[in-house]
Amino acid sequence: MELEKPAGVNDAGYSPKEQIINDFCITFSTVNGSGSATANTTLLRALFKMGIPVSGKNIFPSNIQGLPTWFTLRISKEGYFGRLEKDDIVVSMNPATFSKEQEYIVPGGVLLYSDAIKLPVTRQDISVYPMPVNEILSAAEVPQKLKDYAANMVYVGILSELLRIDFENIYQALDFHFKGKEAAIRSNYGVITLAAKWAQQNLKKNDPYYVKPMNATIGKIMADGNTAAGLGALYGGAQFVAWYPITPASSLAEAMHEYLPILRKDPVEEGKETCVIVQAEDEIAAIGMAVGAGWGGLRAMTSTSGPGLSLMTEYLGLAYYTETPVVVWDVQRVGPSTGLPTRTAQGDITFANFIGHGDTQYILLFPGSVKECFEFGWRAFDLAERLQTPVIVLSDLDLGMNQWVSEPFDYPDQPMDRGKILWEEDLDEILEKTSDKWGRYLDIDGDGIPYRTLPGNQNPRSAYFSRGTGHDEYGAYREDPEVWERILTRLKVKFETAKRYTPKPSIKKMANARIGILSVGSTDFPILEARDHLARQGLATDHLRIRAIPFDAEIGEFIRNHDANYVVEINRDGQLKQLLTIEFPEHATKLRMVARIDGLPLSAKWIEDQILSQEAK
Amino acid sequence: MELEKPAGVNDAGYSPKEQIINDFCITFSTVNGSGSATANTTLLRALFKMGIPVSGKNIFPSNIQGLPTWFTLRISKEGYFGRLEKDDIVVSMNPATFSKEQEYIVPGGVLLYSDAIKLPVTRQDISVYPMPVNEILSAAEVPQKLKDYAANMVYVGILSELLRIDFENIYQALDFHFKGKEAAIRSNYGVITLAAKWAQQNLKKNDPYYVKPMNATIGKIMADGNTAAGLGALYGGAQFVAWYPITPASSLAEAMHEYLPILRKDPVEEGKETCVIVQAEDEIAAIGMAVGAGWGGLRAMTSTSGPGLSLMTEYLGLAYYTETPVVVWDVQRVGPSTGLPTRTAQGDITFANFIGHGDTQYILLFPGSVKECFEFGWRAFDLAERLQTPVIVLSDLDLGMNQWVSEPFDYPDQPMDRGKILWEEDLDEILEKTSDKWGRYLDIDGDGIPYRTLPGNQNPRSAYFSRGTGHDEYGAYREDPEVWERILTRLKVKFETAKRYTPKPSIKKMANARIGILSVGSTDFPILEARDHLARQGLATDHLRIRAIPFDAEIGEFIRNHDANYVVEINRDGQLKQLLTIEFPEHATKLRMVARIDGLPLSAKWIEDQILSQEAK
Amino acid sequence: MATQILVPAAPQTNASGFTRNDYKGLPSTLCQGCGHNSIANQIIAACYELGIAPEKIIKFSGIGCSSKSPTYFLSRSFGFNGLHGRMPSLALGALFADHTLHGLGVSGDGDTASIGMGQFKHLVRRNMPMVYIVENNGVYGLTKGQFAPTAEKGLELKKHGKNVFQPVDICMEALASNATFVARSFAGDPKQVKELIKAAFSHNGIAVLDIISPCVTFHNHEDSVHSYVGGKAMEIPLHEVIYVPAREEIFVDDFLEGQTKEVTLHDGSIIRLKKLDKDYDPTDRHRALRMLDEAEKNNLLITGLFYIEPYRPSMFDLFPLPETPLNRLPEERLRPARESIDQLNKMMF
Amino acid sequence: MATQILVPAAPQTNASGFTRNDYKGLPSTLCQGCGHNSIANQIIAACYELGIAPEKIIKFSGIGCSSKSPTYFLSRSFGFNGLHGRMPSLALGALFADHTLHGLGVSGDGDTASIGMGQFKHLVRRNMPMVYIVENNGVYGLTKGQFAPTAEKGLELKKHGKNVFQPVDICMEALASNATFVARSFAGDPKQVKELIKAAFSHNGIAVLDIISPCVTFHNHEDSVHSYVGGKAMEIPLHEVIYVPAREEIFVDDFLEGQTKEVTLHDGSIIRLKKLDKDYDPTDRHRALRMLDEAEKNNLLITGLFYIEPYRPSMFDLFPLPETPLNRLPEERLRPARESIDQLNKMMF
Ligand SMILES: Cc1ncc(C[n+]2csc(CCOP(=O)(O)OP(=O)(O)O)c2C)c(N)n1
Ligand SMILES: Cc1ncc(C[n+]2csc(CCOP(=O)(O)OP(=O)(O)O)c2C)c(N)n1
Ligand code: SF4
Ligand code: SF4
Ligand SMILES: [Mg+2]
Ligand SMILES: [Mg+2]
Repeated sequence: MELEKPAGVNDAGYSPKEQIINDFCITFSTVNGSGSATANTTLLRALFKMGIPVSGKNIFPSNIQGLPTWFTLRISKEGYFGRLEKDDIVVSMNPATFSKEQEYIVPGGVLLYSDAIKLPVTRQDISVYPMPVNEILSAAEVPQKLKDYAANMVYVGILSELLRIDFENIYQALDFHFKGKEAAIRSNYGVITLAAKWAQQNLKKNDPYYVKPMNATIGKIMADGNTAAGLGALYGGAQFVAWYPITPASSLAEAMHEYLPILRKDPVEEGKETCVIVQAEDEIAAIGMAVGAGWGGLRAMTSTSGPGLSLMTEYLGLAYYTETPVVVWDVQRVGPSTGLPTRTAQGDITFANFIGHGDTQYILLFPGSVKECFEFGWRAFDLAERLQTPVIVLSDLDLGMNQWVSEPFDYPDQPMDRGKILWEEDLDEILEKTSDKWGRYLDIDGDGIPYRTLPGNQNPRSAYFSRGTGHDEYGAYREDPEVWERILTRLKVKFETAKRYTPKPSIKKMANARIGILSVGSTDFPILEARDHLARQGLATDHLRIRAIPFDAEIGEFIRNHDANYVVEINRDGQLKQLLTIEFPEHATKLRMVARIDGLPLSAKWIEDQILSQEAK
Repeated sequence: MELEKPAGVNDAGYSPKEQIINDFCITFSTVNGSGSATANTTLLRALFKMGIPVSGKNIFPSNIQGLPTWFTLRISKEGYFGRLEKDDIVVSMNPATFSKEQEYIVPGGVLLYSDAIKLPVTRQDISVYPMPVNEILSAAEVPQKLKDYAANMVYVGILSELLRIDFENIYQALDFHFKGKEAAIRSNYGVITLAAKWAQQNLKKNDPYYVKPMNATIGKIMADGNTAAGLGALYGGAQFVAWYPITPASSLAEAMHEYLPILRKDPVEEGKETCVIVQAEDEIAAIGMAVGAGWGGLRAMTSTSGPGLSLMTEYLGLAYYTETPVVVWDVQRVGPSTGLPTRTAQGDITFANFIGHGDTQYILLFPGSVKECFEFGWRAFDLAERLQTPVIVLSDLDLGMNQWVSEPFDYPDQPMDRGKILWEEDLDEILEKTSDKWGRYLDIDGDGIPYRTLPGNQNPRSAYFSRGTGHDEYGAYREDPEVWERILTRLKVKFETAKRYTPKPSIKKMANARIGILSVGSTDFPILEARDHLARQGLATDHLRIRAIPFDAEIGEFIRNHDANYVVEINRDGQLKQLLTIEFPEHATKLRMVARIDGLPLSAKWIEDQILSQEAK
Repeated sequence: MATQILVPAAPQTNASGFTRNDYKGLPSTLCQGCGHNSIANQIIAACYELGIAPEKIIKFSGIGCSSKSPTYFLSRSFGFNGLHGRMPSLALGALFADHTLHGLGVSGDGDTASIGMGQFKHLVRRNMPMVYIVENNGVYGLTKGQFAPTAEKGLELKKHGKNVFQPVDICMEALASNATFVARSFAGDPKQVKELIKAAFSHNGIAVLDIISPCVTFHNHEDSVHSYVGGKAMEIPLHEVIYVPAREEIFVDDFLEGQTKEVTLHDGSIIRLKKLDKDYDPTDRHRALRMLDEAEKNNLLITGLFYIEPYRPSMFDLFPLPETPLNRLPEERLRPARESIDQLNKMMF
Repeated sequence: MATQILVPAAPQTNASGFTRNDYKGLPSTLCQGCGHNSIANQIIAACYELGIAPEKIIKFSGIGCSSKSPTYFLSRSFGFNGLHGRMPSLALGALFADHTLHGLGVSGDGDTASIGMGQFKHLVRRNMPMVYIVENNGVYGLTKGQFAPTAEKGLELKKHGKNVFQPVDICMEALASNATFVARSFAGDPKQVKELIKAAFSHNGIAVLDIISPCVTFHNHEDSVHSYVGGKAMEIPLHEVIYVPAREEIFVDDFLEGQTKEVTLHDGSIIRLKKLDKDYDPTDRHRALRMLDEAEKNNLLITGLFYIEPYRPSMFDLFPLPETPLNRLPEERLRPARESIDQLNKMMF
C-alpha cells in the first residue's frame, strides 16, 4: 500500500552542531480514557523501529476516565531508560494540568498544546507550538464520538513532523497496534498525515530537537514485564494459574490468557490445552487454588500486587511448612494499604521476606528487566519444584506495565527441573533402596529436600497426608518437641541448599571503585545512568544487582570489598538494606540507605545526588 | 464445716538434712478430657495458699479427648517459675506414655502411678508408689461415669499425704474451683481424703520430698495471662471487642465476656453495659470490626493467635495508613502455619513488625508477666489512641494460658489518654486557633500526630473521609508524589514520637557484668534463674527486657556497654535479634543468638548452657 | 421608573432546614454515564427528601468504581472507604460507635459477591441496621472489565472470553441469609431507586438494595440486562414503590382499594406498593424465593421490594447498649471504680 | 481322628478386590461418641461398597474436629488438611492435577459456614466435581464449644451465653449458589448417610451433604436438633434413599409403582428415592427452597436428597482438559517447541 508521507517542517535553522539529536524526553499530558495510549505507544514503537533506544512510562490515575494522565517518552542514544526529572518537550492536551506542566520544561524546551486550551503560556524561554486540533479533526471528517480519541493522532502527526519521525515506522506501529485491521489503521494514519501536513505548511521549527535513525534496536523486541512474565511462565510449563484482578498485576494473567491458546495447545490430544487459568473469587482463593495445584503436582502460580499479597499470608505459611511448590508474582505498587494503585514501588520486600506467622523463609526473585521477567517466568517453577517451596517474584509496576526495549527472549537453556517427584516405579525403587524407609518429609539426600509423591500415583504406598500441623518425616501428626525442631531445622538446611539453584547477583564493575551500589529490580536502569554520571565526576562505582534471596555469599564479599555501599531502592524504610543488615551484620556499618518512595521510578539524578551528598559527609 | 483431714504417711526416715523441701518439680501425666485439670490446679492452688512459690505448666495436645497431656508443677522456694528439664516426681495415669516418662525422673526421684497400668517400672533408682486407683474409687462409691474424672482426685489425696500438703488448703482450692458448690466440693474432697487415708495406712515414705508452709505468696494472686489481659482491657475502658475463637487466645475474649457484666455495668444507665463483644465470622472480620470501631472513637480490640494474625494483615496496613487506633493481642503459639496450636512460642515477632505490604511500622508491646498483661491490657488503648495507630501486643501461650503467681493487679496509675480527639466545640476552637486550617491528617503540633474528629460529631466541619488510598493533610484523595512522600514521612515522625509514650525496657544488673542478655516476654522467668546460676559460676550478667517496639535508645546503650549480648527467644530464626540488628547496626556484631523453638518454654538450664558454650568460643 | 431590587431567592430547604447542596459531594471522577453516578444522585435526593442531617449518616464502601462513589455524595457525612470486600465488618464496628447514626454502605458486585461474599452474608445474618447498596454492573469496572460473579452466563468480554459460570443472585443470597429488607432496582429507573433508598433508611435492620448499574465503559452491550438499553427493555417492576414518611398524612383515596399494599416500618413510615401486574406480598419469604427462582430461570429483570420483615430485632437490639452513644461515654462510665480492683484481686486465686 | 487344617478365611473383598481394611484410617482421636466418627465409618463403608480404589480418592479438609477426621479413614488416599475455612480453593486446585480422581472434602459448620462461607459458595457456584460433607454440630468443637453460625437461635453455651443470631442453613446456601446436589442427613442415621455418600460420589458436580453430627462434649443437649437424642426425635426423612450402582441389575418389582422416584446420574448409576410421606421431587429447585423455608420456620430436621441436577456441566467440563491427567504430562507437552520462540519474539513490538 502506498501512503502519503509528510516530509518535515521548515527549519528555523538550528545548525547541526546545536541540534539535540536522539537525547531528550517528551511528556504527553492527556486525560485518561481518551485513548492517548494508542497515540503514545505508536510514537514509542515508531522510534523503536527507527533503531533508537527509547522508553516510555505511563503515569496514570487510579480511575477509568477523565483524570490527568502522563506518558513520558525518553529517547536516549546512549540507551538510558531511567526516568528524567525534567521534560524537554511537553505535549499538553489537558487544561487541568497545563500550567503545572510548563514548570517542568527545561529552558529552551518545547511546548506543544491543543489550542482548545485557552490558558496563558507562562514560559518565555521555550518554543511554543499551539495545535489547531479541532480544525484538523474537522478537516479529517472524524465523527464526533471519535474526536477525543483522534485528537491524540493530531499530536502524533505534528510531533512526528517536528522531530522527523519516519512515517513508514509510524505506519508499522499502527499496523501492529491494530493487528492489521485496515480500516482502523487507515483512519488513524489519515489524521496523522493531515496533521503532519498542517505542521509542514504552518509551523516553523525553532527548537533543537531531532531524531535520527540509528541501529541500536536491531534484533531487539519491545514488551512489558507482565507480558514477558506471563510468556515466560507459559514456556516454563505453567499448568495452573489462579488469579484475581488487581492493578498492576492483572495484565500478567491476562497475557497468559491471551497466549495460552497460541502456545499451549496440547501437541498430543487435539483441541486440548495443557494449562488452566481460573479467575478466583479473591486472592485467598487464588493462592489456595495454586497451593492445591502445586501440591497436586502442577506447575502452579498466581499473580497479584500488595493488597493481594497481604491476603495470601496464611496460605504462604502453609505452603512453606508443607513444602508445597507454588509461584507468586507480586507486581509491586505503592503501599501501605490501597496506597497508590497505579504507581510503582519496591515496598513489599521485608513483608514478602517475613510473610506469615512463625519462622518462615521464602525464595524471593527480583527481575531487573523485561527479559529477566521472561526468564524468571520459567525459572521460578524450576526453583519452586526443585526446592518444594513457595517462590515469590517481586516485580513492579514500572517494569510490569511499561513497554521496554529488550533483548529478545531466550528459549529456556535448561530442561524443566521437576524436582524430586516419585511416580509408581520410582517409589518402588526408592523403597527398595532405602529398605522401605521413604517418607514424604525424610531427607534422604542430605540436602534438606525430601522426595514427594503426587496424587493419582497408584502405588499403594504412595499416599501421604499433608498438614500445616506438626508432622514427622513420614507425614504423621506429631507434637513432640524434638520432631518439631528437627523438621524446622531441616527446612533451614533446605534454604541453604537453595543458594545452589537461585540466580547469582549480577555485578558490574569500574576500575578502582571503592564505592558499591546494591539494588534489586528495575532501579537497574537509573543506576546504570547514575554510575556513568558519577564516573564522569570522578567517582567510580561498582554495582551489584541482587537477583534472589537467600542472599548469595558473593554479596557479602562485595560489601566487604567496598568502603561504602549504597543500597538503592524504592521504599521509605530501606527494606533491602534492612535485610542485608540482618544477613551481613559484620558489614552492617558499611551499608547506606538510598531509599525513597513517591510513586515515581527513581531518577538517575536523585540517586547520584544522594550518593554525592552522603559521600560529602 | 469440719472435714476429716489426714495427717501424713509414715516416714521412712529421711533426716531433715536430707529432705528436699519446697524445691522440686512434679509432672502429672494423664489423658486430656479426663478432668485432670481440676486436680492439677487444685494442687497448684493449695500450694499457693501454703505460701509457697509455685508454677504450673500445661502441655496439652491439640484435640479434645483421649490424648496424652502433661501438667508440670514446680515448687520453688526461691521463686523460680521457669520450666525444668527433669522431673523429681512423676504421677503417671496414662499407660501410653508410662515408659517414656520414667526417663525424665531424676535419680532418687519418685514415681507414683495408677496400678491399672500393667507395664514394667524400669527405673531402680527411684521411689515407686503404685496407687490402687480403682480400689479407692470403689470404696468411695464413685459412679461409673465419673470414675475417669475422680481418678485424678486419688492422686491429689495420695500426693498430698506424701508431701504434706495442707488439706485445709486443698479444701480452699476446691471451694474456689467449684465456686462454692457444696456437693461438688464434698464429693471431690471425699475421694481425696479416702485416698490420703489409704496412703497413710499403706505407704511408707521413702523419698526426700516435702513441702512446708512459707509466707512467700502473701498478698499475691494467681491468674493466667489471658484473663489478666482481658481484665486489664476492661479497666482500660475497652468498648468494642471482636474476636474469633483460636487456641491459645480464646480465653482472653472469653474472660472479657465473663467479667463484662461484673465490671462494666453502666453506672448511669441502668441495665446497660459499656462494652460490646462480638464473635466475628473470622479474623478478617474481627479486625475489620475493631478497626471500624476504633475509627468510630471506641477503644477497640481483637485477640488472636498466629493464623489469625496472618489473616489480619491487610486490615492492619489500612489501620496504619489511615491512622486508626486498634489493639491486637496475639497470644503466640508455635508456627508456621497451624503448627503446634497448643504449644508456646515467640515466633511472630518479625512478622508482626513487618506485617502488611508497603512501608509500615507498628507499636509492639511484649508483656513479661501476668501483671504486665493486665497493665498492657489498659495501656495499649492509651498508646493506640494517643498515637492513632495499631498496637500489637505479643503475649504467648505459656503466659496466657497457664496460672501464675503474681503481684496483685494495680489500678491504672494514669487517667485514660484518649489522644487528640475533637468534639463539636473543640473543633470550633481549633479552627479558630489555626485560622480554619484543621485537617484530619495535618500535623499541627509537630509531633506527627494529627487531630481527629469522630462520627456523630454534629459540627458541619467535622466530617472527613478515610481511605487507604493516597490522601493529603485534609483527607482529600491525592496521587501527587510529594503528598504521598510527605504523609509517609510524617508517619515516621509519629513513630519517633511513640518512644515518648511506650514502656521503657526493664533492666536488671549485676556488679561488673560484661555480658548482656536481651529478651522479651515470658522468657523473663527462666532468664532470672539462668542468671543466678551463671552468677554462681562466676559469670555476672545484666538483663534487659524489651517491653516495646519502637526500640528505646537505652537498648542501644545497653548493647554498647556489654562485650557480648545474648538475645534469648523462643523461635528458630532469632527474630528479636534480627530486629535489633536492623535498629542498631553499629552494634550488630555484639549480638548473639540464643534461640530455639520446640514447643516448650525455655529452661534456665538451656539458656545457661547456650551462653556458657558461646562464651567458651 | 422604579428600581427593582434583586433579592437572591432563598435556596429551597427540606423539612429539617437543609438545602440540597448540603447533601452533595465532590464532582464525580467516574466515567460519564456510569450507572453509579445516577445512583449517587438518587442517594442525594433521597437523603434530602428524608431530611436526615448529613452529620447523622456514615458512609462506607469497599474498593471499586462503585466504592469510590461515596465521595460524590454527602460531603458532610463521615465516611470510610475500606478494603476490597471487607466493608461489612468495618461498617459494623463503626456503627457501634454511635447507634443513633444511619449507616449507608455502597459496594460493587465484585466487592460484595466475589471477595466480599462471606462478610456480606454475615452482616445480613446479624441484621445489622444499615442501608447496603450493591451497584451491580456484572463486571469489575475499576480493574478494567473482568467478569464479576454477577456476570450473565455466556457473556463475552474482551481479553476474558466467555463467562461459563452461573451468576450470583445478590437478592437470593440476602434472602438465604434471612435478610429483613431485600429489593432490586435499576439505575435507569431513578424514581424507584430513590423511593427504595428512602424506605431502606427507615428500616430497622439490614436493607439490601441490589441496583443494576450499567458500566458504560466495559459492559454496556444492548442485549445484556446490565446495560441501559437492555435493562430498560427487560425491567419488569413488581409494583410501584411509594415511601410515605411517618409524619405525613395519608390520603387513601389516592389509590383504589385493593390496588395497593402497605407495609409499616419500624419508625412509623409506610411503604406503599402500588400493584402493577399481579399481586405480590413482600412479607412472604417463600414467595420471594420462588419469584427469584423463576426470574433466574426465565432471565427476567424483576425490580421492586422483594421482601421485608420490619420487626425482627436488629443487631443493636441484641446488646444492652446505653442510650448515650458509646463513643461519647466519659471515662467515669468506662473505667471500673478504683475500689473494684481489690475485690478483683481477691477473686484471682 | 482326621486332622483339621485351619485355613484363615480370605478376607471379604468388594467388586474391585479391595478389603474393607483398605479403606480404613488411623484410630480416631476424636471424643468417643462424636458424630464425626460415625460419619467417618460411613465414608469407609460407602467407598468400600462403591469399590473405588483408595488411590483414586483425594481427601481434603479445613480445620476443626471434623476436619481432623480425614486421617481416620482412607489411609491409602492422598489427603490435605488445609487452612481453616479455605479447603474449597485447595481442593479445586488439587483436583485439577488429575481430573480422574474423586475429591472428598470434609468440613465443619464453622469451617464452612463461618470463616469459609465465601469459598464454599464459590466452589458450589463453579460446580466443582467433588463430595463436600459438612459435619454440622452447631458449635466449634476443636476450640472448645463456641457458637458456630449453624447454632440454633436461643441455644445457651457455657461461657458464651445465648445465641441471638439466625442460624445459617447450609443446604439453603448451597441452593442459593445453584448447587447441583444438595442433601441433609444425620449421623444417627448411618444407612441414609452411607447411601447419600455413595450417590454423591457418582454425581458429576458439587455434591453438598449437610450432616448433623452431634458434638457429645460441647453440645449434646437433648432438646437440640444437634444432639443424638434430639436429632433422632426430630428427624423427618423425606424418603428412603437407595443408591443403585450403574452395573447392577435393577429389580423394579422390589418397589411398588408410584412409591419410588428415580434419578439417573451422570455415570449411569441410579438414586432411588422411596416415598415415605408425601411426594417430593428432588429435581425441582423451587420445591427444595420452599421445603427449607418451611423446615426453618417450623424448626424441623428434614433429611434426604433435597435437590439434584445431574447433567449440568461440571467445572472440569468447562475447560479443554486433556484426557491424560495434567500432572502426568511430560515436558514435551508442556513447554512450547523451541522454534516458537523466534516467532514469539517477532510478535513483541
Ligand atoms: C484485595 C484486593 N484485591 C484486588 C483489588 C483490585 N480491585 C479493585 S476494584 C476491584 C473490583 C471492583 O469490582 P466491583 O466491586 O464490581 O466494582 P465496580 O468497579 O464494577 O463498580 C478489584 C478487583 C483490590 N483493591 N484489593
Ligand atoms: C485462621 C484460623 N482461625 C481460627 C482457628 C481456630 N479454630 C480451629 S478449629 C475452629 C472451629 C472449628 O469448628 P467447626 O468447623 O464447626 O468444626 P468442629 O470442631 O465443630 O467439628 C477454629 C475456630 C484456626 N485454626 N485458624
Ligand atoms: S469503568 Fe464502568 S463502573 Fe467504572 S466508572 Fe466507568 S462506567 Fe462506571
Ligand atoms: S469436641 Fe465435639 S466435635 Fe470435637 S471430637 Fe469431641 S465430640 Fe467431636
Ligand atoms: Mg462491578
Ligand atoms: Mg462444628
